[in-house]
Amino acid sequence: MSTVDAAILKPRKQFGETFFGRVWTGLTRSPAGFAGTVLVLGIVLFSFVGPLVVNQDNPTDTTQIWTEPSSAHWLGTQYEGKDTFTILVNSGAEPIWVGTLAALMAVFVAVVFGSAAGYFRGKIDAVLLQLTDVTVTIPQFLLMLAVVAFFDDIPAWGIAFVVGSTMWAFLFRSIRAQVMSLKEREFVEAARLQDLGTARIVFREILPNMAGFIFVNFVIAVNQAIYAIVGLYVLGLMPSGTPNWGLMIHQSWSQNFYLNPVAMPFVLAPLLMIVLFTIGLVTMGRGLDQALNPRLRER
Amino acid sequence: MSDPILSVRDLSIAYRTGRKESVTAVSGIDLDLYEGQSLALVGESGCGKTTLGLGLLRLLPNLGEITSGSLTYRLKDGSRADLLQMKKEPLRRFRWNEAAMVFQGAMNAFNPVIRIFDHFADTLRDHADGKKWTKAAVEARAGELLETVRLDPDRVLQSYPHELSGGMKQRALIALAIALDPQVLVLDEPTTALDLLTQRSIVQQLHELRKKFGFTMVFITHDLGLAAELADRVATMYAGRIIETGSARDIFYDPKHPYTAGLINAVMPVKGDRPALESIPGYPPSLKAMPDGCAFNPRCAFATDACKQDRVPLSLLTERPSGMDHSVACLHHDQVRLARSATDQLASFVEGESANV
Amino acid sequence: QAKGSDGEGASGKFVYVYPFDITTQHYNAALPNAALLVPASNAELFIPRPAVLNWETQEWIPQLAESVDLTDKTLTIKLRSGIKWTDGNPVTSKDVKGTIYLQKLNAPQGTVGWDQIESVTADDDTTVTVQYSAAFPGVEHGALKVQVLPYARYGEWTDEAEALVAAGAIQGSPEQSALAEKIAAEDFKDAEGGFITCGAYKFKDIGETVITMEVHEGGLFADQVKFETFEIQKGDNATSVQLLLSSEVDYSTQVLGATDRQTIAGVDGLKELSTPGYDGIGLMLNQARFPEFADVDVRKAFLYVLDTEQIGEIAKGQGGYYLPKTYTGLADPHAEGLFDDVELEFYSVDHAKATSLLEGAGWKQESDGWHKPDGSLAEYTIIGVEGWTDFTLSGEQAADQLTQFGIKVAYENVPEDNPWGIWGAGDFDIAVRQWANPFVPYVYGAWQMTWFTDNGLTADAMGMGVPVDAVETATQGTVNVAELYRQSQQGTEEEQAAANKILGIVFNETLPRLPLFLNQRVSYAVEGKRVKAVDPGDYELNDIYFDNPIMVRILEGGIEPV
Amino acid sequence: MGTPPRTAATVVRRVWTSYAFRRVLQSVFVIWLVSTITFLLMHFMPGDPIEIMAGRLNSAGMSHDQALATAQNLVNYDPDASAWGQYLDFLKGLVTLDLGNSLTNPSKSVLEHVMEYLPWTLFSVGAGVVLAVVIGVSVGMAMAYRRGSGFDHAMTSIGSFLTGVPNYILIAAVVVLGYTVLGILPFLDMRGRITAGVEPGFDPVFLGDAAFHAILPILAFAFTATGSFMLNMKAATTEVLTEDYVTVARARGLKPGRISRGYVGRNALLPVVPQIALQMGMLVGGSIVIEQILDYPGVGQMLMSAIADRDYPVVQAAVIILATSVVIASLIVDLVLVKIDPRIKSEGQDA
Amino acid sequence: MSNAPLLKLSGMEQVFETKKGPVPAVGGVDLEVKPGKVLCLVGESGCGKTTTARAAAGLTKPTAGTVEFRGKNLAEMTAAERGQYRRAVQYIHQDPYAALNPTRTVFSTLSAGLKKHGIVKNRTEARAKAAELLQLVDLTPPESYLDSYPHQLSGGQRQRVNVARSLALNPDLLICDESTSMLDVSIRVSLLNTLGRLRDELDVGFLFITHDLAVAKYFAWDGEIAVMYLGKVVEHGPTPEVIGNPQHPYTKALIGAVCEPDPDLAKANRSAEQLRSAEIPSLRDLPAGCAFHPRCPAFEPGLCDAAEPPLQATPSRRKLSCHVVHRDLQRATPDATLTFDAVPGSRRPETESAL
Ligand SMILES: Nc1ncnc2c1ncn2[C@@H]1O[C@H](COP(=O)(O)OP(=O)(O)OP(=O)(O)O)[C@@H](O)[C@H]1O
Ligand SMILES: Nc1ncnc2c1ncn2[C@@H]1O[C@H](COP(=O)(O)OP(=O)(O)OP(=O)(O)O)[C@@H](O)[C@H]1O
Ligand SMILES: [Mg+2]
Ligand SMILES: [Mg+2]
Repeated sequence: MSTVDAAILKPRKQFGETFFGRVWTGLTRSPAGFAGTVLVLGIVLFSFVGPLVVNQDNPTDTTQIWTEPSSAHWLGTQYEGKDTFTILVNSGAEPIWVGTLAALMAVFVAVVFGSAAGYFRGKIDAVLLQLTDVTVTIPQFLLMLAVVAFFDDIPAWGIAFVVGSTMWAFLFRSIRAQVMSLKEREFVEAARLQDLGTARIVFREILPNMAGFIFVNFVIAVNQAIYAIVGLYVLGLMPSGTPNWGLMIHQSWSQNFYLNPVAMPFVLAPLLMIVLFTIGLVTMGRGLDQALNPRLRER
Repeated sequence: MSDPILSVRDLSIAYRTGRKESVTAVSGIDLDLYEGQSLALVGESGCGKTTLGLGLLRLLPNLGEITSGSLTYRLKDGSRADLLQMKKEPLRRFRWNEAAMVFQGAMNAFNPVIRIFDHFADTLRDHADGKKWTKAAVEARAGELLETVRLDPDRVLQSYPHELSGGMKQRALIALAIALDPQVLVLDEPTTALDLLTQRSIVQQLHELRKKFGFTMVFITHDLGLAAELADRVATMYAGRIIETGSARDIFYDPKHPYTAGLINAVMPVKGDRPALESIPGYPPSLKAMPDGCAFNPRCAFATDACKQDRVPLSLLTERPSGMDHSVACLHHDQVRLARSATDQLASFVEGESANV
Repeated sequence: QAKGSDGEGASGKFVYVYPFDITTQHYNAALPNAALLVPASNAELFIPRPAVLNWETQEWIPQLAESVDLTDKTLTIKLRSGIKWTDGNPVTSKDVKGTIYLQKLNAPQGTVGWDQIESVTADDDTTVTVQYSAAFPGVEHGALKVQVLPYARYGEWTDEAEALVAAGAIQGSPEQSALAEKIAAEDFKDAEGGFITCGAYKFKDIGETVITMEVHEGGLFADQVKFETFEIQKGDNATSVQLLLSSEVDYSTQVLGATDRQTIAGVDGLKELSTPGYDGIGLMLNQARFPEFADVDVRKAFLYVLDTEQIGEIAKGQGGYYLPKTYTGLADPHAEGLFDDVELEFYSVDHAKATSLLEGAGWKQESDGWHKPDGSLAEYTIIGVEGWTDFTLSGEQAADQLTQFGIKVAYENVPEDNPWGIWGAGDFDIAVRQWANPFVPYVYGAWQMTWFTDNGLTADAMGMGVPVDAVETATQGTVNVAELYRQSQQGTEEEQAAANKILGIVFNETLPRLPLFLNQRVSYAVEGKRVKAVDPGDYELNDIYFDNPIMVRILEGGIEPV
Repeated sequence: MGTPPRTAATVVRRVWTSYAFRRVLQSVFVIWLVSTITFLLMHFMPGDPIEIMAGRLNSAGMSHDQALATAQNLVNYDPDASAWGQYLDFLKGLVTLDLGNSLTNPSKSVLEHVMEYLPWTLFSVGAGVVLAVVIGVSVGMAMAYRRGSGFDHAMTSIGSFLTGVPNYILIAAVVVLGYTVLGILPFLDMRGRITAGVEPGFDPVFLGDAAFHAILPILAFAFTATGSFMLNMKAATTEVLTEDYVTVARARGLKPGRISRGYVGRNALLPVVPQIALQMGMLVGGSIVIEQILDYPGVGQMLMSAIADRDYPVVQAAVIILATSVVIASLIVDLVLVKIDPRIKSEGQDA
Repeated sequence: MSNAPLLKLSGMEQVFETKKGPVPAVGGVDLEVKPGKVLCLVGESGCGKTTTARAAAGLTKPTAGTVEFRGKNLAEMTAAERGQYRRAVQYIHQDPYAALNPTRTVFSTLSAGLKKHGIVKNRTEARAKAAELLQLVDLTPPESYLDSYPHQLSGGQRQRVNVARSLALNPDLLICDESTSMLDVSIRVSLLNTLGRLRDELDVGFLFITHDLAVAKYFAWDGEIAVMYLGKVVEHGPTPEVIGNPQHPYTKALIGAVCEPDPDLAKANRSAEQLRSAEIPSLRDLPAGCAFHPRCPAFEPGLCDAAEPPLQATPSRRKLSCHVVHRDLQRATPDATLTFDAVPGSRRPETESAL
């Protein structure tokens, strides 16, 4: 055969067609995806970079209790005379990283178990399926309450673990169902006919087809995890060590700040942050879904 | 006979594909259909047959839109009406009563959660015009209809769609289609996805029904065999336009458009010898990037510069009564010949025949 | 139907707020913890006691009793006649006797005032005699403050209790447990006649969020009270703030935070009723875990480091706390007059003094903080309780201040479900804990809290590990605290005073707990809306949860509608 | 083909293989497993009800020993009983529906105790879900019918806002804004479950009053559910609208109302119906936070305090009842689905 | 060598266990495919064509009978032999889109097998080889397809990529399951021509499945056709014979049912014989005797519904399972030659009376 054409050897770059390319397109092209991403990134920056920028010296000052917003205190001060804005800046990091960790865990477990159950079926499948039935039936909060009560000194990653372990079941089912149907798809069979090996089939043929789905679900899972974690704080079940949104809400309620008009910045700020963050995540998820959902894409 | 039952003028249909983009799936269709005629619309997948069929009943999906033209029907009472001007309620009454359609996906033409009986009842009751359709009356009428398509009414009426085989569903749909004695029946690939034997029996029944009721048919298919079987008139579509129309024998024995000829050349006969077949090179154009001039020019062996300039209109080759004229949209129709030897023989026979007409 | 003969003078209504819960609470007043409103401050209005106490004068204010008299070992309770239960029966000595027996049987061993009861007799319809095995000031407290139960309903149990007491059964014995179980299994929710009461008011409507009481014709002081209706709104802190905000309530005993107080500050006619409390917040140093805490100087140094005023300000807010005049372990009202002739150490912030005390004890300050005499770095954790805001804030502030002084102290919360278990077991370095005692109107209550609560000194419940048998002091020599404590309860008036004085001095010298501040009891009233004036009158020093002054005044007719 | 002879064996076989029976059996198994897990969780949880009760008493002025002794009397609990024995008792109680008495309030059986609260939570969750279904389904369908319109975009945003933002956050915001800031929400009058003096009964006054008091919880429950029903219904309807049978129905000249109800709505509801059970389950679980925030005395609040008191029987009973109601809800949905979707039955037998 | 069968199915049966009872999808078929030859399976939907093909491709294990590849029983192969078989036998799925992983480029799809089996050493070689494969199936120039994703290709192009993939491992046998049913006439012809080149130039054997008799005739002209009905082969013989002169009533009906693209022929055809019933019996509840008897126009009570007809050789170079035909053959002179006239409508009618 003659020498190969150089054009053949050089792959055409198709960033828009790779997975991350599509993620990028999904996030930047659709107005919803873009707005969501900006919101999420904004709040992440605010919560992770903010603490490095804002002066962390926030002393108790009994002469400055519940002052109105001013140039010195953008959101006024709280019940100890501390600056509310500084507290707010420090309050986002924990829910966000714990939520992300929990979601990562839930998604990881769901993907591993889900693809194992869906691909191999049989005994593991039956057992896992029954397990999810039960997990889905026990109220999530109850399980978390029990675990939180059980380990009285639970670290943040432990919370992530607990929350994650209550969330995997739903995703497990859809992943399993997807793997089951993908497994029967002809292209998987074609890979088997080429004797490509189970590992390659699962990881290169099946999973990439769910990448979009998994990614979108990860975003949703972060949202749910934040729902759960903040909820635990709101219930006052968590150690009040580091400042965070949930704790602010808990204080607002347990100490009746929400009845005092002067306390509004302190009460509303975490509510607003959570609202914005979750809206950001949801719209981001929608944008991603549009970009990654094969059903929408094939058309 | 002078008055067409349906006349289409300059009909164009577009699909919206984005905020401001749209593609024209069907453009500039002119067509007259006379009472009792059976017209086959043939062409490759995606050429706009279904779109045109849906357009004839103003049934386009949300994103589809008739962008120009007119659609005039002669109604049962003898008056004429432009479908495109009709208001919602008259349009609703028009449908199924004047013109019914049997769909491409007959498998999914029935609501999966209600019984076949309910389908008949719904149709009859919504076109009742004051008549009261009791359960017994519906059963009687539906039974009569199902019997004409050789189905057992007792069983079928009580069944849910999924309990019927594909062929049974297709027959039930045909029965449903004639429930209101429509004048025009549009059939969109009514037998694709069915077995050969089932297909055969349905074709048989369509013949019988036509004989019995004498309705006008528009028969959409990409199976030229079926077209030959059912149609006395054929229109070939390519990229949203009718490029050739004529009597069945004109099209099958003496196609004058290179595309029609290519199609017929590519058909594999079962009977007779095995000819060497050739395909039409290349692929149909994308609706988004239509070539200038004749849409077929990139694939056409006869194409000249002229073909790439302007759209080629249909030109009359042979005039015949009742819209059976043979017309073609090709600048080089005189060079077109069927390649295959077996059909040459048939064609020569037909030439002799047509001289007699 | 209350508008009858007793109607003269009674009109309008008085609204109180209390967090009751009709779905779980019931009408079995023999289970005071779980019965509707029976533990509430307004219980005096419907389930009276023989007498309540005037905390300032330590005198009994007769209620159901016309008079009470403790002579030698005999307590004679003379009941008022003509008082009726809502079921129509008169209130008699039988009711009182039975109730006392039931309480005696159920009282844990070692409870002052109950252990000493030998017999209770109903001499006639209105006379009850209680015979004690020993007598001392305060012994009558338990018997006089029982909430009297109607014999008609509880007689079966009280009779059984009487028999069991006679047979020598004590709390924890199988017979007593059986009876207790029997009682606990009854809720009288469907009982005929509802809740049987004999107070000035009786239940009219029991709603989920509002309970209405009306004047009980024939009830105790029904002729004196000036309000036709007494309404109790269901409400926790948040609700009471809202109710106060909208002036829907006349009196609230909820402990409100600084923010709440600011929230309601503008309400028309709002009145803060503030009385010095009998307890405060302090720190327990675990001597069993850290031997260095046994050194009195170290404990003193710690107290000199702490700015207790700032801690109080943050934890309780302006007006919610006060600093003790003496560091004797007693609230000011109790300490008054006792220590006029002794020189006491007064612990105000003095870092220099703290430094010299620590250095004197062998501690060294180095760049990384204070080191103990053995050279190791001093590092501790203060525990507070999740959800107990005053504890949390006090602990946080204290830890902060100690850390700034150079002693590394962290702060942590423990769950609120069972801190007592943790304290009792001594599972802490330093714990935020009460000092002095709000429940017992007598001085000895403070000593109980200081030396005996959370200081079990047994292997499995070591507590804070402070010795009580032989305590070395500079001025008093080695004293036996346990013995002095017994005297402070059970001695004669003079013996009690003497013991109290010595114990106060010992406290001042050895600081078994570090007292931070005392709680100021604040309750809230709205005047001018429905009620003319809400004023505690002579009972200013009464604790608002025990012998609530406002309720006593209502019964006396001292509080009137506008 | 005649009917096969109906021997007892074939009847048993029929029942055994019937979809409904297997579904019920599976539900029973799930309930047992959930109960067991709850039992284990409760028993390995640190803290002992007596100690906790003692602490309560202790904080009310008794010494620790005294408090402990009193608590032992008050709390009907034997900490030394073997876990296995307790488990067997528990199972027996489960079967005989006698789950014992509350530890902290022994005058009531736990079932009675739980039933004091459960109806209110079920009422508010149920009303919330009904509201959500009604709004979600109709708006969702309208969105699909007007896909791409301004209405669709606006509703899609609202829908994802509602699904995305935690319901307790939303309701908290409603309270703060409505009560504290604007002063238009009669939050104070909404306390509790009914207004004093309103007699319970099945009459409009009582139901109206109960609804008034439950407005906030109902709203909170409806928030999330409405959003998800809206979006799901839109997706389902959009899908159904592309189905051939809808086009055929239009071609048949059926009346628009009939098409939207009998053809579009009915089929689009099929995938949404299972969501109802799912939502119910999640909302009942989420009631813990909602009721805490709104101070609504439902089962969520009761659970929180029972857990704090380590009132094991109550917690167990509550969890089992909740789990059972979730299981039953999904069972009902499945059985209903078989009824409304004739295809399932044959699939269930085939696969 | 060319006459030793590549693939041999003997007595192959496949019974699926379902909740409603066993489904004998294939009930004992014997087939052979030789190198460079085509064996075409035709029959109505559900008759077991795909099931047979899947067993032949080793995707399912037959419940009875054997599948042999180059004389070796599939069930008894060693791992190494199985690997060889895997590569030598490729299966082309019916749906060209479903068979391609939407997340992989054409190059990635083509090269996976090449890399896995060490046919190429590095990326350069892989791309060169992949380009070569694309050229083989007329996807030129290859560089404009290599980096495309399936959704960027048309149906015909996808179908060709599938073929190219199956050729990547230099197979000896291709199993094509309805490979052309979704394609338009002109694309169908071009794909069949491509496959025909492989057959003729590379000596690849084909098990070719279709329900379209015209396609069967066109592609398997030099090979054989096996007609299946309800899991059994009812007629099997050289293509021109079977199509031109069908003998089994079922085959006759099939061929009679074809619509020819010829209006005059069609008119003449209208009177074609009707089957006795349009309903296909359920596999779960097969009729006794000949499975076709409830529909068969030649049905003779007592004969056809009694015993199952065996697949027997006939003098006219084919095997057939029909009681009636066999009986008639035995009665008639053994050397009777059947002509095309026996096929209804296989010729244009002589008279114009139909017009
Ligand atoms: N809803 C739609 N939106 C956008 N484009 C559409 C839509 N429906 C059809 N089209 C396009 O319009 C053209 C004509 O489609 P149509 O369904 O009429 O073709 P057809 O001739 O019926 O094809 P087939 O033989 O495959 O049924 C095609 O290119 C198709 O992609
Ligand atoms: N996994 C399975 N379980 C149960 N029955 C099956 C299974 N696979 C196929 N069948 C049944 O076996 C029969 C033969 O199926 P097969 O797919 O082989 O038919 P086919 O001839 O390929 O039909 P088509 O032309 O429709 O592709 C059918 O009745 C089918 O329902
Ligand atoms: Mg079409
Ligand atoms: Mg098949």
